[in-house]
Amino acid sequence: MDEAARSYKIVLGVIGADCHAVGNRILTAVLTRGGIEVVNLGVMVSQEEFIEAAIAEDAGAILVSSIYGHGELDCQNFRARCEERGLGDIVLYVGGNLVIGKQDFATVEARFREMGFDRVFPPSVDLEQVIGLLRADIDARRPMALGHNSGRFVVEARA
Amino acid sequence: MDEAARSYKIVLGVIGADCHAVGNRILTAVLTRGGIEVVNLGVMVSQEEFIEAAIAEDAGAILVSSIYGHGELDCQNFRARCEERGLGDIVLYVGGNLVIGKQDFATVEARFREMGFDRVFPPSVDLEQVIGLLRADIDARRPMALGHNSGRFVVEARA
Amino acid sequence: MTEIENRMLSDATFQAERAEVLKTWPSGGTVDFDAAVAVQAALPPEKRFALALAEADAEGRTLLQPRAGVALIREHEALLNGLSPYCDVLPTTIDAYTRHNRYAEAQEGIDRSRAAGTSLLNGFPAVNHGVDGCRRLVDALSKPVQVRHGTPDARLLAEITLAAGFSSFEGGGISYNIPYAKHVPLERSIRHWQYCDRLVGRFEEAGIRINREPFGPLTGTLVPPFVSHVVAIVEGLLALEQGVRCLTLGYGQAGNLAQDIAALRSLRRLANHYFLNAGFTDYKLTTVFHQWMGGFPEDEAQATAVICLGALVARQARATKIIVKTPHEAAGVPTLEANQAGLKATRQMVNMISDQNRVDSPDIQTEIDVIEAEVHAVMREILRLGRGDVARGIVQAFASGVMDVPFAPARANLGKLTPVRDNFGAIRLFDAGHVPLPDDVLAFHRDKIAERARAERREPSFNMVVDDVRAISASKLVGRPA
Amino acid sequence: MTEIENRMLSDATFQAERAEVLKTWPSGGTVDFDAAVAVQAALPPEKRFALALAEADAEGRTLLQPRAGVALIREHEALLNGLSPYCDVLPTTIDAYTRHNRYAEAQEGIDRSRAAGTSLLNGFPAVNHGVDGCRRLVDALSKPVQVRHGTPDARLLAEITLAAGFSSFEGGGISYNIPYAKHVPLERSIRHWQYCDRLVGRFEEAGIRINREPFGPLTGTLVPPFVSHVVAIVEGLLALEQGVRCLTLGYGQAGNLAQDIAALRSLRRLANHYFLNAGFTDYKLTTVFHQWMGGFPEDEAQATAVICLGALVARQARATKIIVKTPHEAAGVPTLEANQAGLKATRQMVNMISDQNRVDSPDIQTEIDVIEAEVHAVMREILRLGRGDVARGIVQAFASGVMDVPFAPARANLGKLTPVRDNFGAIRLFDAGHVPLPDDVLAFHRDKIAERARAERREPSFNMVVDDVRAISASKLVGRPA
Ligand code: B12
Ligand code: B12
Repeated sequence: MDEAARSYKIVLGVIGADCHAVGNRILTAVLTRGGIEVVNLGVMVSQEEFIEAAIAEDAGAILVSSIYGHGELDCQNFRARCEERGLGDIVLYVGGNLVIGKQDFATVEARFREMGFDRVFPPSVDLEQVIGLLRADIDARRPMALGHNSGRFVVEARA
Repeated sequence: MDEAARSYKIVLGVIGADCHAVGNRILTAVLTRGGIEVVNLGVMVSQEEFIEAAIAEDAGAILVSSIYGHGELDCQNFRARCEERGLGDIVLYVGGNLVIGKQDFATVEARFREMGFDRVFPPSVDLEQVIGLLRADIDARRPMALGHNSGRFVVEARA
Repeated sequence: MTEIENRMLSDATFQAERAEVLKTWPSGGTVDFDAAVAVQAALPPEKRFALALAEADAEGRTLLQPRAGVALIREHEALLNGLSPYCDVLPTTIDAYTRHNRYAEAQEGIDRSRAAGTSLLNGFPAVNHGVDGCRRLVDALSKPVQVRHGTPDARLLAEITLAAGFSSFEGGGISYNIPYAKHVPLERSIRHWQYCDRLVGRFEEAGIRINREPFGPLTGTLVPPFVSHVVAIVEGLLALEQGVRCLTLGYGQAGNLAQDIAALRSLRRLANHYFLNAGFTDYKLTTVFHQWMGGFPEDEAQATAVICLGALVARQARATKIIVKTPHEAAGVPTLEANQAGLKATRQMVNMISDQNRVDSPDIQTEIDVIEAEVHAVMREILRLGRGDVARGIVQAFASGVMDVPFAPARANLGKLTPVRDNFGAIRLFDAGHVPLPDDVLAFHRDKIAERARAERREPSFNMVVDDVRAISASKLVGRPA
Repeated sequence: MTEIENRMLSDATFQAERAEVLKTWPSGGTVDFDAAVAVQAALPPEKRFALALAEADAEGRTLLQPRAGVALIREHEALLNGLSPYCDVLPTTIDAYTRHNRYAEAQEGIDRSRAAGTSLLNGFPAVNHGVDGCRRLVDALSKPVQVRHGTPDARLLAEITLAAGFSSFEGGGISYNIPYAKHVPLERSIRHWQYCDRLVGRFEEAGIRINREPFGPLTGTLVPPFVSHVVAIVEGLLALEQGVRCLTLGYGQAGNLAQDIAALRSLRRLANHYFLNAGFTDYKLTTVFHQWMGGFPEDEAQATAVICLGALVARQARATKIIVKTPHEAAGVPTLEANQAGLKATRQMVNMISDQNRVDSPDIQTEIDVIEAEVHAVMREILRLGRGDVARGIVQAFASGVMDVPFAPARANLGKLTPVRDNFGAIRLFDAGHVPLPDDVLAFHRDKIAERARAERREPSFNMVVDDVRAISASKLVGRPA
């Protein structure tokens, strides 16, 4: 159980000059309750800070929130920066009120996927679902974890 | 003054199976206050009743209300019936919630003008404006009244 | 016609009349009472109106119900199923031709609607669609459905819709005459509604509980609470006498919060008082609050605010059910989307108010006292006029102006009573007509109106009334001079 | 930095600082105080914020104000002129880069917005547009306009906008730090806001009355009334000390009607108490009510219901001004139409409530008593900590958790205080943290929360708080378990 928890570690924060702190607190509470280890950087986090933390903590995913509308400006080249720092394969999620104004979510999603995010979420997303996706995506991106997992399966089945 | 009032006499009513009585009361009050002589037939008035009353009262205009949505069905051939009864020239107004549902007023107006109504009004119409139009339209349709009016003008100018 | 009396119709009378009623339009031929009982008995619990009301009442919840009706069955079914997720109980609003038993014109409306590809009727012509058509509709729904109309003679409509599984029927001999008709004598509509109530009573005796709802708001326009309360109580008594046992009494929002809360609270209390005094004990009473029934603002955001005020006060007064308006109200029969919007706004408001503190104030208590005094005074006179018979009494009361509904189209109504708002927006009597209210009550009304007149520096007059009628659609509660 | 104290900045200090401030971005170079006074003096009466407030206060009216800000001058002007017919006073919401003095990024946002043909900034970058740009804006409007932002260091923003004819300036050293910043030390933001207040004081001394409005709602999320009241009162005292004389204190809707009415009534009384006690008598105090500042429902009809509840209670509590939300709130910066819809719904509700009976109840009185006891307890401790100096005291109060704002991002805030709703939806303290409330008040909170816990059959916990945070957007006031 302790081991399982450690294997889903994520870095969470609100990007740019964004001060919206409530969703961040809720995300931390709900993800933690769901067995995800959350390294929470809080609000006003730069791309560099996200990447530093992900490296330092050996996280399986970075969850970026952008609530205040400057998401498009703040998230540019995030995937490229990750690649530069050797995090080319890390799971990248982004969610919140990503753009200015009420826009069609499909086009917003497309724009952020274009920018290299694996998944893009509107504010109304069901966080329980996010937990499931997160586990699956982190597992899928972890090649050596596969063997490890199946090994663990055998151990558990024996016990 | 007494004479002026008599010269703007109208028949008012709510057509068909329509029971909406409030607008009719308000119209009567406001038109009367505005110097129009109102012969009010109330609600649930048939085309025949309108026409009979207009003939009997020698009215200059018929004001039809339709509030409940069956206006299109109830008003069909109204102008033709008027013509049959020798009222081909009478001023015909219609107003209220003329059709079913929220529809573009311009097309509704066109449809009722097609049916022979001289003017078509939405519920939000300013009744003070209607009084002005009514006077003008009745005067315009009253060929012999022209001479009468100018005669009266002379009389008044002398007095 | 023999003089009306408030006595249960005998089986013989009912059956003879029934044979005639079912002949008035071909679709009447397919109605069979035993089959109807079987259809009702087969309804699953979630489709029974009386159950939904009883549960809401027990749990202190407030049910939402929209209005909706279009000409054709398939479209109407789609409409109701589109509303169903946003409401608790469903309506079927009947078109205005059917309300006047003009089934031929309704048929023309159906045919033209088919041709036009859009509903040209302002409701669902249930009689023309017949028992089979209505049953198809009920089968396609998953919530209880009620007939909502405005029909002075609704006997055939009741026979057909109840045989098809509708489990609630709105209306009454007064409330579906005075605001809805012009020439129908009151004793006639009351007599026709005794038939409808007796039909419901017969279902009740066969073990099927059909909900009956007298139409509370009447003309929807500045109706003083005591006026609609008296009608509700009298129609309740008439229904109980015919064997109806599940009653929902209604009230239409007046606009002043204290008066509205007082009205709904007093309605329940007064009704129980008169029902118990008349010897009835085994009935189930619930209440329905109608969001503002007068003229709406044209703008949809403003209309939504009117809807929200109604939702708030309905919930503060703990109504069992709310009849919900839509942002299209001023314009015309609403689209599905507009209807959903009204329901969603109402639900949000009801939910936000649900948990909150009970509202009470001396103002509310004063309004309750006034309403109760008024209702008792008029009821006393009605019973005196009818020599103890409430049916006879109410007919004579209307004839003499002892009862008088403002702005009503019916000849049976005197139309002398004239309401006006006071300085706080509560509805008062500018002219009580011939309604025999106690002197202190009349003085109260006079003082309240004088207070407003002073504030506006004008004499109370019919101009003030005209301003009040148009106030809410002009974004105000009280029609002040510009 | 020398220790903060609540004392009027000397002319020398102010002038020296001013020279530095105006150098922080090129547009600062064009600011001239005498020219600014001339611009303000030339404003017609209908463009003066302080006048609009004073008149509304005298006549018992409630002003409506939207939020609005886009990147480019011409678009922003069109936006404000589109809102103007539906509101009483205008806003200019500043973008988030400018709020953090990141003018280079704001410039990039302007450039990219020009290229994209749509605003990519969440507000109007007034510093980048400079005095001339802002003046062009003010000239194009016909109502008073206020700067609304969230800037810990707003010195340059204040210099530029006040020089251009904006006649009201929102914010404060606490309320624009704790909810809006992360790393800014509280003494620094307070010091910077002493500058802003002193600037306004200098206008006042030059005969120009500029309105100042501390930001009431803080994080907008389950903020107990006493918390925002203490901030409002302290910021009021700080502003008065610097010569500000026209103050509007704010409060964000909590959702429970009794608590909201109590909060707004007590705010005025408490503020006057502390201001008079501090020796100020010649100020003009008004209030502003913010419609629900937490997470909104996504659906526009539901959002409108939230807006309407806020409008109702604001008017019942007789706020001088309402900051109006829009049906787009949950989605993003609203369109002109959505903003108009919020204003129209609010106006309709305010108008319908305006004339009605004053609302009073024992519940409201209880809430007032509790809020007053809380505010006095915290203020006492602040003054004790600051040895009579409220500036020093508030810094130490935040450092030690004597003052604590829930859900705030600032490091300067302890974040131990945790609010939760009680069974009626009023905001109570699940954990008071280090806030020194009297024992009976703490017991009151405990009892109220226990009552809810019993009703929900669960222990109070952070899960309950999480449910409450999400409740209104999930169509409820209290976050009950499913
Ligand atoms: C009150 C009311 C009722 C009351 C009427 C009581 C009575 N006897 O008067 C009751 C509850 C009984 C009722 C019943 C019905 N109603 Co109704 N009712 C209303 C409501 C809420 C207000 C009407 C009103 O009194 N307005 C105030 C007066 C002052 O305004 P007015 O009627 O519009 O009249 C003014 C103007 O239109 C204009 N005007 C009118 N005629 C003319 C003519 C001319 C020449 C001019 C210049 C101006 C003019 O001047 C008038 C005075 O200012 C309206 C919706 C609304 N407007 O908000 C629905 C509404 C009119 N009803 C409607 C309907 C459909 C019905 C029903 C069929 C039931 C149903 N399906 O819901 C039944 C009708 C039964 C029947 N046989 O007619 C629909 C009509 C739909 C449409 N056209 O698409 C409306 C619009 C509601 C809706 N959105 O669905 N109703
Ligand atoms: C409260 C609030 C504030 C408070 C914030 C206090 C604080 N420090 O937290 C205050 C008043 C200070 C504020 C300020 C501003 N705000 Co604000 N604010 C809101 C508001 C009303 C609620 C936000 C909230 O707390 N929601 C509750 C939480 C639980 O939900 P959430 O934040 O959406 O987060 C959830 C989801 O989005 C999702 N999620 C978020 N990130 C991620 C990431 C992943 C990977 C996943 C899976 C899910 C996920 O899960 C979260 C938890 O459930 C929203 C509107 C709304 N939503 O109703 C506006 C809003 C977010 N604010 C907005 C703006 C613009 C601002 C300002 C710039 C001022 C302005 N121009 O109006 C400033 C920002 C200054 C700055 N530097 O950031 C806009 C954003 C516009 C846009 N994107 O188009 C909004 C949408 C309002 C609007 N319609 O204009 N705000």
